[in-house]
Amino acid sequence: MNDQAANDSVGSIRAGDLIGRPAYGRGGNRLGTIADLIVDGDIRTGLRVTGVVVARRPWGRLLGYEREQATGPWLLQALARVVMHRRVRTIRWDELDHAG
Amino acid sequence: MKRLLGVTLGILTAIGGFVDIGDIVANSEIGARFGTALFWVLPVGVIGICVYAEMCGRVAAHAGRPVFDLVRERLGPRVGLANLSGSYLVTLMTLAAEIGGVALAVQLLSGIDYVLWVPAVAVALWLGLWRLRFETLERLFGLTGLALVVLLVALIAGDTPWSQLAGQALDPVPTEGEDWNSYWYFAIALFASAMTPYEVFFFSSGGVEEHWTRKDLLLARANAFIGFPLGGLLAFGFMGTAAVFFYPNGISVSTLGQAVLPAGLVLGKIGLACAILGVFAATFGAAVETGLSSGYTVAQYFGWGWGKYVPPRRAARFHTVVLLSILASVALLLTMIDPIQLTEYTLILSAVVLPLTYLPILVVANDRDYLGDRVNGKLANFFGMVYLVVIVVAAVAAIPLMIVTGGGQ
Amino acid sequence: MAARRWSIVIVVVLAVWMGGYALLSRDPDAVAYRESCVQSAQSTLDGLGTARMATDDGLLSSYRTALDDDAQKLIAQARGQIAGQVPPDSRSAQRRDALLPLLDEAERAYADLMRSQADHDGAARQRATDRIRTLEDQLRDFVDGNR
Amino acid sequence: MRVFLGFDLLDRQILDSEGLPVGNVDDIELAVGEDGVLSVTALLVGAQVWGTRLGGRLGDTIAGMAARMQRRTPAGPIRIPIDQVRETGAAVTLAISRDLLVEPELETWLREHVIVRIPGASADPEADKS
Repeated sequence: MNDQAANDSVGSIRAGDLIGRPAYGRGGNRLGTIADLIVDGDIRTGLRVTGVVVARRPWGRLLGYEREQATGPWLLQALARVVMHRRVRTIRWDELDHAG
Repeated sequence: MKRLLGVTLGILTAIGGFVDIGDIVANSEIGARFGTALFWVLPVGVIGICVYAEMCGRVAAHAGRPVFDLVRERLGPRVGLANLSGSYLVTLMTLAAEIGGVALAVQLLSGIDYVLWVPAVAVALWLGLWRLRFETLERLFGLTGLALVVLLVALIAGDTPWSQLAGQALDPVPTEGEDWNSYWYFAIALFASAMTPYEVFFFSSGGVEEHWTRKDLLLARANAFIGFPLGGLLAFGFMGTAAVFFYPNGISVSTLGQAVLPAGLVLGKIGLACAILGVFAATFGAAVETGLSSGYTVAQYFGWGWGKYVPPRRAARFHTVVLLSILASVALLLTMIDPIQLTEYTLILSAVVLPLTYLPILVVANDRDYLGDRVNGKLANFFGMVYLVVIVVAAVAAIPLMIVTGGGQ
Repeated sequence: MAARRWSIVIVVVLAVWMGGYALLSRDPDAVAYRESCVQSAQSTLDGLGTARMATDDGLLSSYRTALDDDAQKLIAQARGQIAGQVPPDSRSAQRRDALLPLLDEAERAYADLMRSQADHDGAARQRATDRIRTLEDQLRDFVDGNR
Repeated sequence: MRVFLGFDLLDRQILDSEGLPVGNVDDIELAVGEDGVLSVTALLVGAQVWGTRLGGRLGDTIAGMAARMQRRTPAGPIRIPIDQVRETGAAVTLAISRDLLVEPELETWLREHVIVRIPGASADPEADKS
């Protein structure tokens, strides 16, 4: 796959690689697993990564409940919260240690 | 012209989709073994499919996304792939059972063994899907499938002990000689025959492909709320006649010939011919739907082009999947597995797959990003939740019951 | 963590349910033999009863041939199932001795019914159907008695 | 506008300017721009990308097969620069037609070797659609 890496712009990374990885705070403490990446701006001016959604466990995606907005019927919502333990937290991108 | 097509699509989806080999087998066998003690499952199943068809019709019309596209989106690639393999396997087995059902119906008309008809039916099905305009298939099988009403006529015309049937229906307990395990096994089979997943794939994909506007949605909703109960009534024809003719004699039904026999006994040759023709149309219509749905599930998961109106050249992968699914179904039938037995196992396996199909629909139907102000109201959510719990319980209990009852022996 | 705990609970419930069922049947061979006796009596009843119900001439001939093939297969299959198994204990032998004559009589009665229809002999058909009706009662009693 | 990459973009259906399906967002490419900020540069489509993201033995075998099937240059997945995207929503809609994009090998191979061989493949059954 090395030829494929050559024509990527320098330092490119895929969202699939980031999601599911453990997230560490500035102090090196483990915050949980990256469930999603938050992007701000718009297509013209560029979509900049401004934060991550951190879940307690590597739940990646759970029917969309990893987002803040209430979506499902209350029973599913409650079940999702139980399964995902406490609320999913949103952490700003610059608070993360990017060595990982 | 558009209105007639809309109504016809509704009728086909109801008759072709509702009454298929699964309903014919489940209703006949249950009528013979339990009389009408399991009648209550039919309205429960019909309401369930109406609730979820309405939801995914709304999602198709407002978000323009079909079921399997949502499944991958909401469950992620890995769980979505597991869901795809389960649903595709069940749809493939249903397709084989439908083709087997058509072959059995032709055997009753020709006297020649059904296995010889299987390849011929498969070729006819593939040609229909490949060359015929979808509306032509729709009208042909939707309206011919109405011939199944002859079983209800046989029930009404014959000297049917209605009070006895009603009494038993209101006393929903295992009949003499049956235990609770087999009672619930067949209840799940009947429930799964009413809520078969491919009906939802077909209904929602039709909505997306025809770009249902709000007006079309009203029409589709009316078709579902008229069409599915109509299909349920036709399916009851098999249960009622089996309860009158086979149950009192302690005879259990295991062949298609037995299922249509009452129509012949009450209405003679014409009644029998009508019933067989009706079975042929319902199973062929269902084979068209399951054939397309096998392509829909795979194509929508991977984001390929798909659709019954798209010429094969412009959706090569979709049409190849449909072709391979038909070939795989023929191969499965040529192993001489009895189509009726195959149908029973397919119903139980589809019960196991149901939660994976209906859960994403319920979630997306509540998401404002997709539907804006068209999200589920209190009523839709109440029924949606109640049925989801019922579906999960049925899914968990299906396989153990199948083992404990030895496949309902 | 919760999901793992839930799946353990479900597995335990299923194991108890299925395990309980297996423990109940004390002597598996005798139970299996009893079940196959009941099954063959039931399928003979199905084949014979359906053939008897379908005797009036108003039906399509092609339908009749298909129906007769099904009935023939059911009756022959049932007979073969019992003939092929050795009863594991005396109680099973009693069951077989009660069942075998019924199965033989069923094959004879079925053959007479088919012959009477081939010859369009109404009287012979009537005799055959009456014999079959009594046989159906006996088969039903056997099924109910040994279920 | 706030977008959740995983939820709002990943695995979403991509439609071209005429609403024809292009594929799914199998992955998203991010890069550190001159301003030193990580931002989205392109959507990636293809079985190879999907396989790697699926992970596990199955994912790797699919990615391997897709890589071997590829003959187009430059190798690698179909890359749709983010500025070709007109809007995101229930589906991701592009500003361009899919004819400008590279067609997945599987679609081309099957059309040429299987579908076209069968008569009636190009007949548009809906030609006289009422």
